[in-house]
Amino acid sequence: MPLPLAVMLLLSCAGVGLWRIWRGPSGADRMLGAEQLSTLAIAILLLLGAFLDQPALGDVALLFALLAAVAIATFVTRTWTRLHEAQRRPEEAEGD
Amino acid sequence: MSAFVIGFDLLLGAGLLWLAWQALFHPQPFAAVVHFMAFGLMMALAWVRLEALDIALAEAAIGAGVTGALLLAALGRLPDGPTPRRLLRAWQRPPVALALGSVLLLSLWLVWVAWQLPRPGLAAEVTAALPESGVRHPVTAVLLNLRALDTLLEVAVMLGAVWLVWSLGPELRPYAPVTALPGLPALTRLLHPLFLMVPAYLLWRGSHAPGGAFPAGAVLGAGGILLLLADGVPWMQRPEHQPLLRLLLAAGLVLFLGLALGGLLLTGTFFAIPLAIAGLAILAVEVAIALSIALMLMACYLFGEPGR
Amino acid sequence: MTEGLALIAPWLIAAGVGFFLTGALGLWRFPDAYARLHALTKADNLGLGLLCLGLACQAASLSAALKLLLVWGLVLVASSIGATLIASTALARGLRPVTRRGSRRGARRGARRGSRDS
Amino acid sequence: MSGLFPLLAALLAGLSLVGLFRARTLLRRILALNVLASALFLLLVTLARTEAGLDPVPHAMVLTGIVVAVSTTAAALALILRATEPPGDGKEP
Repeated sequence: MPLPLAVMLLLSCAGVGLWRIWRGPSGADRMLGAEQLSTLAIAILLLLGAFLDQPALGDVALLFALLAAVAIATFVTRTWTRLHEAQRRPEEAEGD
Repeated sequence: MSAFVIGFDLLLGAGLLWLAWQALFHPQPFAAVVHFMAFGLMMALAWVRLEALDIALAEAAIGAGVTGALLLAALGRLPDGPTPRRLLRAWQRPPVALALGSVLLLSLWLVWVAWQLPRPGLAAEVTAALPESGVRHPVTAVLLNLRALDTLLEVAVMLGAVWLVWSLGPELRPYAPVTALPGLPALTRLLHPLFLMVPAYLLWRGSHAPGGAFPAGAVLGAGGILLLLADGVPWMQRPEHQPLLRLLLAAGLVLFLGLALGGLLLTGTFFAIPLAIAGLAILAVEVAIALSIALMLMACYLFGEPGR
Repeated sequence: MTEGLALIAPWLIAAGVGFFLTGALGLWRFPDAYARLHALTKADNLGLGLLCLGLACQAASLSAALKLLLVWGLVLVASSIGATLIASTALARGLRPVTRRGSRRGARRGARRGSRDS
Repeated sequence: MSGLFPLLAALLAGLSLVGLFRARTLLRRILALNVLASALFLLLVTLARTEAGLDPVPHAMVLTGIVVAVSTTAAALALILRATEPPGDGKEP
């Protein structure tokens, strides 16, 4: 498969992640959209690194891979905590 | 090839505009923050496209990692729920629309003027000065030797931010998570060696390729934030370790200032680093700055002074 | 050997992109957050793994290939543990899984139990 | 090269200024300032691509700016938290 075509297909996949971040409905769904975008960004960076023959792009991908965990861990331990338990949104309790 | 580049640019630009729009105007504050984090991610792709790899590394570590973590942590303490829309009366609408439209037009005009200006650039001068700087990567040379005063003041600004955050009161204790999370310490244990190795690798690369103290410090800081989330750094909160913590926070600034004053004593010029020790001195300062930046990011993350 | 690797690399990359497309479809169409979690952590990571393998076949040196595999390993660790963190927090907060189309009875009990002890 | 990225920077800057003026909460204002900073960095880096090659000085300025932006964000967030939090609540579990 030609690498530019692969990059364009992956970029069009990112549209779904954007939509999911916008739509929600729960906070977890939005974080999942962001996680999909970061995985896609890693894949795009690796493909571009091979296509443009720039191995330094692999370092940026490595940083993304390392830092994906920090966002999720912060979300779970600091944002979705007991504080917001009392004021749960109806749409979130609905599940979808 | 060129069609690919144009398509890539168009998709990237459309995505960035959409994410910025939603980060600014989405009714839910949490959704706005997630949109902003995704905006940082896409910006890193834009930096790669513009061949600014140093900035891409820093943006990947800071824009997508540390800023997002700060915003998410602050969000957990702010009242949740949709932001009410500001309703305008009928007579207010035309002047507001006029003002906002003129703001947009003004920014377009300013950028157009900046685009038309002659741009001689300093690339040739920096390339000429590169052999005397002690490193082989131009951005590192500019940051730590040619325009070191900027970097010194920047570290001072960051220390000032920590000072402000800590002077507001004692550290804000986090609320407990809704359930036990045994995965979190496991994640920290698995990732921690890499959070030490990758900054070391970036520091080593900084002398001859994109990398250097800022991305290294930011990655180390993000690793530190992960440790804070898993309660892995109890020494930061203990009163007896506060002098050590303050010393480490100031280490980058102090060592950098010492280098500048040493240059003043040795050669008579502020920040004139003799070529013989330039490479080694820059490496030492970079290590100290990376450590300080990491600790300063962790210190800001506590939203208050620990150990009080 | 090297020719063989270069021959299968484009197919691995194409398969990886296919898994990414499948994951995007799952993220778009699946009914609740738990199912979408599966779409992401399984399809996307498999896609990234195939892509990394394909690029590693074409890589110039062994260290570059190992770095690609390191990126994949990191993403695997982060997303698998992240998935359990998100899923257990969501369950404890009472986000109900959709069990059957139109029926949420089985899930509601679990959700109530989860929200009581939290 | 095309003027796409300067145009993008101008649109982002205009959008973030509009968001800054129309913001109802302080958190939105911080987000708007961060987007504005990103737009200006984008403009600087685009202007750094001269005929003589990449100009490293704007790159270094942007690197400095990113770190300053994160420290101002942290300071502003701490101020907002102190402003909204009732006093004495910091010791609660």
